[in-house]
Amino acid sequence: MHGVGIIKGMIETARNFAGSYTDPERLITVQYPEEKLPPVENARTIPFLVYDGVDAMAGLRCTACMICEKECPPQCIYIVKDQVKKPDFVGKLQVQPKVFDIDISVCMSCGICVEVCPFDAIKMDQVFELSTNDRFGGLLVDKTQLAKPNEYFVKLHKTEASEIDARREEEKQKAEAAAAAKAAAPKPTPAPAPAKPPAQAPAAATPPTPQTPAQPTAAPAPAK
Amino acid sequence: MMATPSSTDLAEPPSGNPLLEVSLGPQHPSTHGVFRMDVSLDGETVVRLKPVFGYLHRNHEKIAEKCTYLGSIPYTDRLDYICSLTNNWAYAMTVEKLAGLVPPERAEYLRVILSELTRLINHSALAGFLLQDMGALGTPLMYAFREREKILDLFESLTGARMMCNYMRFGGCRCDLPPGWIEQARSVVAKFPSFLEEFEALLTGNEILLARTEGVGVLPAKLAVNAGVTGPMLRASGVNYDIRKVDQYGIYGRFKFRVPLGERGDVFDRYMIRILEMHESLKILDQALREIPAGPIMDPKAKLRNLRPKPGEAYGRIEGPKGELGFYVISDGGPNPYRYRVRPPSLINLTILEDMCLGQTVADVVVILGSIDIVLGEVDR
Amino acid sequence: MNGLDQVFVRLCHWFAGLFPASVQPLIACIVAITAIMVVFASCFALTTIVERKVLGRMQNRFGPNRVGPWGLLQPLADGLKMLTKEDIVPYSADKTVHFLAPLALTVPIWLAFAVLPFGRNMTAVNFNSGVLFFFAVGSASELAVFMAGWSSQNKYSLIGAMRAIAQMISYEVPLVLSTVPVLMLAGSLSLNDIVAAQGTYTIGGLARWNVFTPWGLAGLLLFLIAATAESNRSPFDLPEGESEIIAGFLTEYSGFKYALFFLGEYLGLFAITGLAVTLFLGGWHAPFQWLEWVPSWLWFAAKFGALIFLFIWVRATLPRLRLDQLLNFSWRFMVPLCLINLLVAVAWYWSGAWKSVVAMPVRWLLCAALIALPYHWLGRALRSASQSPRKYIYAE
Amino acid sequence: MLNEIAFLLCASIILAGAVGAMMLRNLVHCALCAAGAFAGLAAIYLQLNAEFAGFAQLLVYVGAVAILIVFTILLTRSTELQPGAVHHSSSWWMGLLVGGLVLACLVGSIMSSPSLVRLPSQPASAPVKGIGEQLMSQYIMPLETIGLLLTSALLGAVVIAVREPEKSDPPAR
Repeated sequence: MHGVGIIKGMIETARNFAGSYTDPERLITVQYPEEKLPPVENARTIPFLVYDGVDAMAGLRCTACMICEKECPPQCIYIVKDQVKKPDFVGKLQVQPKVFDIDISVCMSCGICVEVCPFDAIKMDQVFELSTNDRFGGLLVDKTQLAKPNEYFVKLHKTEASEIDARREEEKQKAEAAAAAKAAAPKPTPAPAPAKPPAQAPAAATPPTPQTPAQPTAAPAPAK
Repeated sequence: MMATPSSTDLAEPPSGNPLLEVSLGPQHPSTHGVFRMDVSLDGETVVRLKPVFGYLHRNHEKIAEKCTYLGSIPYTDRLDYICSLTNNWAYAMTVEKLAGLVPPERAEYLRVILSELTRLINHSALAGFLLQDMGALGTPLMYAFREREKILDLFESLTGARMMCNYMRFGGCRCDLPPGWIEQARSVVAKFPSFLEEFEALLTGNEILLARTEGVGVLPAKLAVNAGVTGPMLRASGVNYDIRKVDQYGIYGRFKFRVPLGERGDVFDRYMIRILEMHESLKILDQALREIPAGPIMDPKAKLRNLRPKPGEAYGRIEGPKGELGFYVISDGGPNPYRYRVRPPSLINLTILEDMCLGQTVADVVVILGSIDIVLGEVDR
Repeated sequence: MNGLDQVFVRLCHWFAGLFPASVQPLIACIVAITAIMVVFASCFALTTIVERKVLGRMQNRFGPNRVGPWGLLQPLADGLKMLTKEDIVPYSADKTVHFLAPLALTVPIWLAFAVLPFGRNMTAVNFNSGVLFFFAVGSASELAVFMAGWSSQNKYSLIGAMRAIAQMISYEVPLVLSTVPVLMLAGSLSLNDIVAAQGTYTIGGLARWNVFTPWGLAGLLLFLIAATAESNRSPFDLPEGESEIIAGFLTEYSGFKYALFFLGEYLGLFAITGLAVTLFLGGWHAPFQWLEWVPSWLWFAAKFGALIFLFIWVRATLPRLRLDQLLNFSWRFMVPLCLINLLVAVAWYWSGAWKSVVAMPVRWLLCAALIALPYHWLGRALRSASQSPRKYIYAE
Repeated sequence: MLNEIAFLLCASIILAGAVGAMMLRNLVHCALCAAGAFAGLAAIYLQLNAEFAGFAQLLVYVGAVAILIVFTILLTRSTELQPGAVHHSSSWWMGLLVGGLVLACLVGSIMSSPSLVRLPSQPASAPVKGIGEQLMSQYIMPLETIGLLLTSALLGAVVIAVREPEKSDPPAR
């Protein structure tokens, strides 16, 4: 009979009309500014720089090795090395970035910088409300704006962060043990008292990223 | 402007009326992006149609030649932005051929699962857009997007992004499944048939849809083969050619599924083939989600950075949702490809638009264009 | 009961009574005009929001819900936006005609409401040939649409206008033809008489609405289909089919003129829905005798609302037809069916003299068959040869 | 008094429409003016209490005939005359002759009409039913003849319209 298909279709829309009031599966819209979806652990938007401790600039894990700048597909990272070195979490002197800018109007959120970073220094953020009136200056973020504490990273990517933290802790203990062994020979004195801020509590782990066996061959600053 | 009876370069149309020259696009509600068709109309009948594209050209191939091998992967996401994962796969496969890498078992399963999920997304969105072009005011599109959303959630929890997944790597995949992902995927796959049922109740028997699609935009099998058309469009014309079966790339040889073939090659067949393919994709997903083994997801030989394949060339192709998606890469031993070329199914399927549209009306043109299933990101690159 | 039923009529009389007797008819007229304009203008506002909400729900969305409580102030916001937008007239447009077109559409449509009986004693003007008046003023909209499309000097507009005229002329025939049985059996062209003719009740207490007869049911369906086409609504919205010709004859309109077109289209829909209620659904009468205590205008409003919902529902479901299919559908399906429906109505009328227990079912069956068989044949003839069941083979 | 004003208004609309239809350059404008004149005529009918005739005039002339004219103009596609060019038909005297004859006929019949004799006003509104009965009894022959004529005209139009594709089909191949 002609018209049956049309009637079937109309029954379907009526079912959806009624269903949108009763069935949450049918009305999946999220009323955005008021309610937000719970964050997904793997989600990524733009990169940020991880630091340990309380002083953001002193605790930056970044060693200005330039790998991310080189690998970034849209070339949105700009780094200038600082001449002054600072000690890292195991007490070794490392280069630090003088300038670390990311143009997030160019960034395409691919996360390749994170994958290639041998120091776990750059990670993906999950903020998405990035709109601004100033389309040039407002979207060019420098290292002070990019720096976020490690606790923030732990909050966002729990699994990955705990893995990294455990590794860094192990690394640190090893380094401390080595330092202690070295120091035990002449005199047991804790060496890195003045140079390093004391509140470097949670920091720990080895530089290479967990799954990627990439070696920092091009890294100007040695990791160990 | 009023039609002028000039148009000297054209033969007089049969009815003797002056032709109406209309430029459909580039800003037109149903050209699926920025695509333009110069159409000459006799009344409402198309007597000439000239596709004009390139409005979205962004130098993809040249950028890839200046980028490292790794750096091109996120760019492939943006080719056909509805199916980023299949694009990833095709490119990763090509470079794997070039560099002699072999992805482990688990990664192969993951790739199959993700690409079949992508196929579901693409086909349901296409049916929605097709009906949108037909004037169904977005209802089928919204239903399709509702389901797509669930699959995109899966993608997000695995790859971190909903559309620009950037997931596959040379020799495997970027990261392993988060806990509970397989169960979530199973439940999505289990619920999908009910959506297909709903979709078919809404559309497949609808007399208006039948009237609009049957016998419209017929593509004969011979013309389709000669024009290099691939994918569901070719199969709707009755040609049995599915690269999943022909090449059995990846581990597709292990799965039991069938390839639906159309009868007449009109718009209705193209619509219906996609619906039937979704059913087959569900079968593959069912098997893959059941059999996926544990194990590593990266080839131990693979390294992320500084990939310098030996000089040589490789062509890798997969059955993308839209057709044969191929990448051709030449290496000169350096860190970036010497030549990089994409075979975009959308572009090649689009080339026969005029042949299908001549003699049809304006209203049919948008429906035929919709049934080709193009994404301008891939057409223009 | 009667108080509530006649509350508006009394209000009008009381207000007119405040003035000297010589101007009282004029005052009553003005009151009626004001009431119609206020009610249907707010009805327009309400329908736009309800339509978008219902469409949204049918598509598993919320619909507009940001302006005011539940988004109810959305029409106000839309109106403000329309009013404050720049009024763009294309350089090469025919400025006078371009300006006159929205007026030519909206003004006659308002007139059509004059003859509709909205409740007991609630007709603004009771013409002897009210139905004819309705169609006469309704036919002006074709010219307005043509004016809009032609004067814009835009190809899409022109195609839209040509489509609109072809469509409106084609569907005016079945629209008028489907009302003929009603007029014939009521024996009058006056809408009040037609409502009165449906005002009695059967023994079971069911009203004798025209829709409860086989020809009435078929007539209502035919009328509604033709009305959808006449008011350019989906699935017959070809003149402004946005996926093909941008917005058809509205392409070059903006701001307040566009709003006027929008208003005119909705008013046309309201008027024709009101006519459908009057002709087939018993006007302001209750469906059952024991429900007569509900005020008559509420019944009218309820039926009116139900039909508007039906239009929205159809819009949410169906894709658009093609022009040649649309015209074929009118001339090769609707018009013959309307003519056959006329015969069925005659058969129903003549067989009414047969008084027996089995008379009713037999008459029903006979008349239903008389209309269903041609429906089937005509429908089959309409399907082209390519439309046959097909089967898909699978390659392994 | 009110009646006179209304009549003058309607008459001036008709006149303006008619003059516009004659004088304007753009054919579509002419057609629209003609539609205005038709509407004015309908208003005069209504003023004379001839509801049915008035509505029928509106429905048939504004709704159908005007549209038909417009359609014809659009299909033949020469909506605008060349600006500046003065169009003198070579047979202008023929037009004058026909116009004069029509005028003479109208004047003659009006002058000889008995309705010129002013009678005390009568509320002679013709009910629809009466018109129908008259058409079906007294005027049945003229009605049927007109019907036949129109049908044959329609058939002729269909024949003309159908023939064209047949003629142009062979060269198209």
